Amino acid sequence: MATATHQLTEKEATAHPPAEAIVVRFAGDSGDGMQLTGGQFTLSTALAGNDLATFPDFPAEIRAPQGTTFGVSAFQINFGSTAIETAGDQPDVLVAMNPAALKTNVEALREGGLIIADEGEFSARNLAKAGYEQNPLEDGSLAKWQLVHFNISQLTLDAVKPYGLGNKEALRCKNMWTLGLALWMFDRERAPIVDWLKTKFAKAPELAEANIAALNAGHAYGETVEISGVHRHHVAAAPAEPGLYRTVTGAEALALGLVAGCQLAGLKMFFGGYPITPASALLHHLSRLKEFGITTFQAEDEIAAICSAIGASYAGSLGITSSSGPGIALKTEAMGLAVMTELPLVIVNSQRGGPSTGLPTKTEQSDLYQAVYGRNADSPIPVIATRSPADAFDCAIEACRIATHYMTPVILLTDGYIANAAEPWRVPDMGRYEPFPVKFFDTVPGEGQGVMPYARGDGLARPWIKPGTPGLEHRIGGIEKQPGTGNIDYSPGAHQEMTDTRAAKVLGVANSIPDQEICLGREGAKLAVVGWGSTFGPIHQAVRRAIAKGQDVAHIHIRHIWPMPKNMAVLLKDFENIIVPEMNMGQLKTLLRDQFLVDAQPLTKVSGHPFRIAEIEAAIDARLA
Amino acid sequence: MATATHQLTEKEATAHPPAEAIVVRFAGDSGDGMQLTGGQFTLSTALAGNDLATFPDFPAEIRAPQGTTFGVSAFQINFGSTAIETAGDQPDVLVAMNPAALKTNVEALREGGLIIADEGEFSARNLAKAGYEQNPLEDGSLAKWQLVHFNISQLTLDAVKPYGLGNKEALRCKNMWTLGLALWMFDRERAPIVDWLKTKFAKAPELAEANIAALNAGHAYGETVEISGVHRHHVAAAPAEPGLYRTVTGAEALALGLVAGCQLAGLKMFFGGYPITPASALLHHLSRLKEFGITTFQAEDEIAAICSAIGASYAGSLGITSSSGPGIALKTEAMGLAVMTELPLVIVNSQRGGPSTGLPTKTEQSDLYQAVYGRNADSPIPVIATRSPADAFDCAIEACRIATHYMTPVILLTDGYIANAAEPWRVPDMGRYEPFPVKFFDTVPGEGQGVMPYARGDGLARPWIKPGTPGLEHRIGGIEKQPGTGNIDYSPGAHQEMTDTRAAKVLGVANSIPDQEICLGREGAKLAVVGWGSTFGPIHQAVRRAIAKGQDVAHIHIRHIWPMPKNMAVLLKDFENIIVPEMNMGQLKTLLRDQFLVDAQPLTKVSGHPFRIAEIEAAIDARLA
Amino acid sequence: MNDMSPVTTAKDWASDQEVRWCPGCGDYAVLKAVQRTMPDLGVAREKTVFVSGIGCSSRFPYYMATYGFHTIHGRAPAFATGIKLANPELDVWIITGDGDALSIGGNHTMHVLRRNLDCQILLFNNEIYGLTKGQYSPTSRVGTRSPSTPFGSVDRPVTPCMFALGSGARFIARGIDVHKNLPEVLKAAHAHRGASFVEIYQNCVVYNDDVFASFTERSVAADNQLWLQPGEKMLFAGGTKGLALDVEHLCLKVVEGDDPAVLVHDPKNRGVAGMLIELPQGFPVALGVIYEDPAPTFESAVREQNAAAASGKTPDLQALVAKGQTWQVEKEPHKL
Amino acid sequence: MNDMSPVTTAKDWASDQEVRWCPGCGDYAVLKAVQRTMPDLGVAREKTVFVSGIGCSSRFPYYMATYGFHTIHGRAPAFATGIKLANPELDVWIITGDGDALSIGGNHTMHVLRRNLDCQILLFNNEIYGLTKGQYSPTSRVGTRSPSTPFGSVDRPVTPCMFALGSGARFIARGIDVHKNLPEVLKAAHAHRGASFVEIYQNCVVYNDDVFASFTERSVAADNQLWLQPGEKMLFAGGTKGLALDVEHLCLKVVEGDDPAVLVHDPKNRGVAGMLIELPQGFPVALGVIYEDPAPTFESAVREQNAAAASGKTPDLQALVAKGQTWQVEKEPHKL
Ligand SMILES: Cc1ncc(C[n+]2csc(CCOP(=O)(O)OP(=O)(O)O)c2C)c(N)n1
Ligand SMILES: Cc1ncc(C[n+]2csc(CCOP(=O)(O)OP(=O)(O)O)c2C)c(N)n1
Ligand code: SF4
Ligand code: SF4
Ligand SMILES: [Mg+2]
Ligand SMILES: [Mg+2]
Repeated sequence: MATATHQLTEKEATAHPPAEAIVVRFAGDSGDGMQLTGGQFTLSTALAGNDLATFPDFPAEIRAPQGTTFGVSAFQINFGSTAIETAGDQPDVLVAMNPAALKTNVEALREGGLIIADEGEFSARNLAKAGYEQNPLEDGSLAKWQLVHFNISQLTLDAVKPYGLGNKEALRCKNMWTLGLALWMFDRERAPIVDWLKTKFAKAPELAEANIAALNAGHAYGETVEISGVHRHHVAAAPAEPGLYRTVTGAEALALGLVAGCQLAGLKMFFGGYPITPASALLHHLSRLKEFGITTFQAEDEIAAICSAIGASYAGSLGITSSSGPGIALKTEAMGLAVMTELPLVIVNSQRGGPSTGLPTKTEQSDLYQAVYGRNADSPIPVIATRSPADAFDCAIEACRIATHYMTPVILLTDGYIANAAEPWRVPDMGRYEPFPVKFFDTVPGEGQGVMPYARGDGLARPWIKPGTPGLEHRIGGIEKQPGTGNIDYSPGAHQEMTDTRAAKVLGVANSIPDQEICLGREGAKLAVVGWGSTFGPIHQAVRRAIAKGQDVAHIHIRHIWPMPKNMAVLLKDFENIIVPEMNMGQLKTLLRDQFLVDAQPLTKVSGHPFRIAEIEAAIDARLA
Repeated sequence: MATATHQLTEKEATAHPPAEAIVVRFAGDSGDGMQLTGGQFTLSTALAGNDLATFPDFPAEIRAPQGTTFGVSAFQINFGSTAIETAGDQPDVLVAMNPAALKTNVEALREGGLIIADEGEFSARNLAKAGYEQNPLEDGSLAKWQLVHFNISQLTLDAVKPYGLGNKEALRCKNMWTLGLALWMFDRERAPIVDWLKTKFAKAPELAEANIAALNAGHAYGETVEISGVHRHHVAAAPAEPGLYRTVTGAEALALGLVAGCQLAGLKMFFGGYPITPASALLHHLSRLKEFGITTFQAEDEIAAICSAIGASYAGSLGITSSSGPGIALKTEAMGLAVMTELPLVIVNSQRGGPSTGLPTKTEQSDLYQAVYGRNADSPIPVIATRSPADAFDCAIEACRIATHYMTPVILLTDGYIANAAEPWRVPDMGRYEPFPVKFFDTVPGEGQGVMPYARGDGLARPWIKPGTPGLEHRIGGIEKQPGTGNIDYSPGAHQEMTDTRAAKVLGVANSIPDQEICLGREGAKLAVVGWGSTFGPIHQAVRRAIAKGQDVAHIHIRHIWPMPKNMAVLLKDFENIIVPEMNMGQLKTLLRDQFLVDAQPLTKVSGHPFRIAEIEAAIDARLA
Repeated sequence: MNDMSPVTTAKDWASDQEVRWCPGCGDYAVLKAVQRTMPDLGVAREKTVFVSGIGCSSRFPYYMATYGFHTIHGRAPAFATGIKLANPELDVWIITGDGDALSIGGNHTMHVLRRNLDCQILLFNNEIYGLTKGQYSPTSRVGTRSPSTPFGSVDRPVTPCMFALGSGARFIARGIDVHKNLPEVLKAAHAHRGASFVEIYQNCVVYNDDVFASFTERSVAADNQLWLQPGEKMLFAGGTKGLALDVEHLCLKVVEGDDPAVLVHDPKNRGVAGMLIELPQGFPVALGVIYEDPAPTFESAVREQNAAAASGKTPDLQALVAKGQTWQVEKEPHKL
Repeated sequence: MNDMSPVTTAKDWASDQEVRWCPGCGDYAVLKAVQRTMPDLGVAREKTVFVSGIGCSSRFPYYMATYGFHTIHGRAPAFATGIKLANPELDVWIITGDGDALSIGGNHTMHVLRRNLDCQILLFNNEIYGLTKGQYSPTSRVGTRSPSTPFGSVDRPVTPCMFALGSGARFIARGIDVHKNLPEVLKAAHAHRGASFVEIYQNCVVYNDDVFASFTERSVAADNQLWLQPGEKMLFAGGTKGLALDVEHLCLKVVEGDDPAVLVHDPKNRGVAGMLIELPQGFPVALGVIYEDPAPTFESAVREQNAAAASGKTPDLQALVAKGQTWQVEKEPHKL
């Protein structure tokens, strides 16, 4: 069957075994369990040694009414024998569990791609709900694709009959039937899924059995029935660094990274959060890890969440808070206090579509302005951005390091796509990570000398003095201070000096971060594509293809948004052209132009969906034409 | 006696009558009523036809303990026969009502300047409180200034004895005695002050009499006693546009401008505020003007304040809200909703020193980043900045015009200095202002057609439909919408189109604002000094002097921060050098570099005090050296 | 509000928007109850505004054929205050959830109640955060297992109606999503001038199913629901039981229905209202109008003061800008 | 908290910072009372943290020789929650004002009370915004003229202690800045495990002078102050008068002091607590510990759960990152 949606380049095509990638999208009703199907297919894909990237896309409604177009839930996976960095531009295979799923997804399908539909759901009623005049499975309107359809619902009911489930429950097994078929198509083992079903339904063995039966039935169907157009197909494993692997979502990796960061700092973690999509996942993950000295606190709102975290840092834990768009906005006043009191704090922003409530379940990168500039007065805060689910782990550790080493709040940017997407992750060897243990200040001042909570140490950091330390009682707050003593001081000199110091301290973070590297292409190329965050995948693929096509392009991906690596100015000056693809109206571009006075041109996309590789390729071509 | 602190330029010196400016600072205990003295002296100065500018500077504490240095309250006035744009760099005369006032202010006094001190307050106790080892009035430590001192306290007590006040109350008349002396020194009429005292103390005639007696006594003292070094001095009136004048503070002018703006729009005003220094003054002024159809609402917090204002705009009033630093931060989430629902709203930010609680009573311009960039997602809002107390009037009207014409929130930036400072103001002829009456949409859609709350009209504005309008019932909210209908729509197309439209609408404001003009100097000069807000005065004076010195410098002052006037790009490209003096760490500079890719260099000052003319002159010299 | 509004049916109050709650959600029942009630209130659709925060329940306004404002999380009362002050003619309904009104929005809820803005506040209490997929809320019972409290919640919940009482509410009532009495409660809330606080027990079938079953289940309803009627005795269990004052312990106790000590419900009694709201385990749940004692409304007081302050003054803008001590500058620089 | 802390005097609890309140401000009296009380509490200075919001009253921490955190407006309870959860060993005091705790901060006040965090909350109620120069506050009486209400305020104030009761507070007391009983009240608050809510009537000499004179003036104090003592009769006016239950109207009434019907104060009775807090005009003002009924504290419940959930598990980071289904990639691309 079809290979990857992208035209293979010479190099790729001639590789042995020929590199290929396949994009499959499962789409169905919110109730059809497509996310589960996708998740398990992902796992089996990973176990098969393929590289992969996924893109779950589900509605904002908890359970939108059955059969409606806005109730469609989809899960896309791109996997192959070559390095995969995006969930794929166009699906090669679309599994549509009902008319609405077909309606909302078929246009994305590559021409000639395969549609597998459950005709059992194409009832007049469902067709109407999806806005079909007539049945597309029959009216030839899907001619430009390969269409196969059979009654998955019925086949499932038959398969699970022995277990005497109610009709509703029995139909719930449809997704396993479908998964079974998919496993057959791509020559996968069923065993891991069977194990998983057994543990998942440990409390209800009959459900486990029924689902396993459906899984097997789907698999057998592919094996036995000659489905025209559907052939079994094995995708070779992708070359990968040797080691132990697992799949990880951004939210998981972030949680693990924060735990690791606190452990490396030798601190307890206090996490103050308030639920909001897509940030909640972090709160959920951390609340299960108490054994790592973690206290999670679901506050009454985002303001209380960050304030409690600041309070915890003041008391000697590492305070962490997390939210998305509107919730981050509410935290900005308290961020100012964290800047003023110079306490460590990690603020995680899982960006989503906006403004305002916007598009809670869609991804976007539009909070960079807010992160860098979004506070009253001159209140500098270091900003870091994750580029992928796996990268979130290291970024989280880096955020903890900066926060504790420099006594400063740190903003860690991720987004809804990274939070939910899964990718294979080489399990890190924690022994390889350099610890950065925190040393609380506890030296009692000599006779006649006062406590100096705003004395300056390494990297201009002030001492971290824990309440409970005898002889170091002191007061801090949000009013401007006298350098050193920290006593209230409104004098011009004090304000100027403290403002300069706060700025210098944060800029000084650049001294402890690696130089910016070029991840593809050469220094001083004709064109640099500069990105940040989750646009990494599409940019990297697009630049890789461009280079393969012989274009003089480089890819630079920035993790440290503020301050930027020290070599940035020199690095950027060398490129003839710079384009900055962002899922916003051009925010990083502002920083680059302001900081380095280079003619960085924005490439913007604000649709709630990640860039397609082709979109960036086109921009590169246009620029070099 | 001394003339202006600045070296007169040829041109100024040879003018007839020789232009002169005098800077007087009244300093005393918070309880001494220095702000009152200053205010009344300002009035008499204005009545004498001098141009003037003032700088009140008072402590954050309500009434700091008597005699302490941090309890000192000062009022500086710069007046003259020439155009005055700043409160003056250095006082020529310092009136010190106690040791603390002398201690904290004398260093600012021009060498050779005059000190008038109330020796009656130089008791051992007060000297100690101020941190004086010995009495500076006697130990010669003030040699480089002209010193005169007499027992103002005692002289006041004698003067008011007839009215049988308690000692405490009697001493409260000291400030009027001092004012009387000042009036004599500068050849001023006492009548207006006497009238004012009579009305102020209408309810307590004996207090009126006592204060008048003190005033006269001070005046008589100057008349009769030969105070060495103190001579009577008349400063000629400044040439000014003919017309009716009054003095106005920025807060007053802003309040009046907002009232005028609503009247010109034909709307009722709803003002939702929450007290905060220095923004509260606006709430106070407006709450007395009910007859103009104004409803003022002191909300429970800043969030409720802005939300109530948005609600009022939704219901058909013009919603206005106002705050400072920390309070504005709290409003940012709701601003996003105003952007999403495209409702008119004016957000006034009276900037103060920060971050966090910072320096509530000190001035700063450090919320520009926040105004332009400080929200989650791409949420553009027009931003306007006032340059002076009088200018606040027109800016407020402009904010109301943009908000209602474009159906958008507008941020109006002012600062603590402008809010409290007073200057003469030519009373505007309201007949000259073009009304911009709002037309609410009330056309019921035809059969089968739905309401289109997000249809686009003039300037891409959506229709303003008041609840209560029959047949146009509809729902709005913060979720992304379908263009036209405004129905919830998470689709990629809708989000992209709405985002583009919101951006285009705000950028389109540039079509209705005047081109940026150069207020001093020539296009394409060697150096452009680009400013915004309350730095106008010092920049203008500095550039005027530079030009007089023969330097090729221009002054550009930006009112429309976002979007900027259309000619800005062209205008700026022509200058060889650009410096941007700001009372922040360089914020406008970021906009200029990002928008126009010009090498704008920051000149920053973050001390809680306005720029001194000399500081900007020095920067100009350095740049042109 | 009682203008000549045309006769309408429930259908007229339903918007054309597709309802997007989970099948079986209690919100559907409340929506129906409200739509059925509106025609009886003698108000016009165009003068009716539904204002909500964020949450499943806060999607409510989209489904009403009136004016509607789906605002931001927890702030609906503040928007409603601005709307009502700007135009007191409007009939304002606030739709909120237990998280919206009592977690992030508790402060605004308190202030709108103490100010006594004329509006109806319908708090959909499902003791859970529905929209964000099931985290526990400030009304969740201790031990609630949720994604954010995998080992069970430990903080003690707030009692919405007690919070309202402490906040100075002048009308406090309770209803149940699917109960036939809900329209009656809504009518009483609408009839009350001032802020009417109505807690509606609402079942979240997905994340907190049957959490109220202990008193909503048909089998136990009669024994565990005490429907209060002003001036009527506090009877339940089909009249076989009632509430009386335990004079010794100064609290309420359950007695036989025919016991002369059974109390008569006086909605004005704040002390008793508190006891009814907090009836402990083993007592029925107090429902209907628990407390009502009208007071001047906020918007009327504001309007009156504005009018009084304005009366006699003419809004002369020119005069306003020329206020205070002024001076004339002639052509020639002028001397006093 | 009762560790071997050295014997201290009031002076030891005063910081070196110059006090910056207006001469005559009631805050001075409260500061003295607190400094005088601390030595008797058997706590160490280094284990004591004063957390405040913003306001004149919130400057308080600067003047104590302990750890102190002057935070942001209205949020002190949230900071205190983080501090106490991070280190339950610390003795946490929250200092706040009527605007700080009940205007912008009402929501956090409610939540810290319902969660029952172990801390002392001292609310300095001067019925005005002092620091911002005298605007009316949510506790200002109707008709209060202030810079923002030149014609008098119209919204009905909230009753702090009633709000606390409605929020689920387990300890509610009242004191007066200059009254000799204040230290006793503070000690009771400190002795209570959980959130102790103490409203202190505090005189703002500059913007709201003598607003409490009607019951604080020496001449009327005895008649208008009812100092409650657990287990003691509710007597005032030098014992000549007392409070009893009006069984007919189900509320409290004033009777002769020797009337056997005079009630004995049971701090656990919520119903009566509400009535005492809201004693109407013509009654004395209830002072001292009005309500106390201990419950498990938030931080202890959290700590216990964390311990239970962690017990038996070892925090193995390497194992954690390697969790879930994994696969080994050998040198050669691997096949199943
Ligand atoms: C500022 C902000 N914080 C958090 C959220 C996420 N959020 C949306 S609704 C909600 C709580 C919903 O619970 P509830 O009010 O009880 O409504 P329900 O869904 O249960 O009807 C939360 C936390 C948000 N939209 N905005
Ligand atoms: C976010 C924010 N909003 C407003 C203010 C201004 N502000 C400071 S204190 C205060 C109210 C003070 O009143 P209260 O809490 O009663 O304290 P008091 O001064 O009376 O002791 C206000 C409105 C602020 N500092 N921060
Ligand atoms: S999640 Fe619960 S409350 Fe929300 S719609 Fe579904 S059932 Fe209703
Ligand atoms: S303003 Fe009032 S409360 Fe504030 S310090 Fe002065 S007297 Fe005390
Ligand atoms: Mg809920
Ligand atoms: Mg107060």
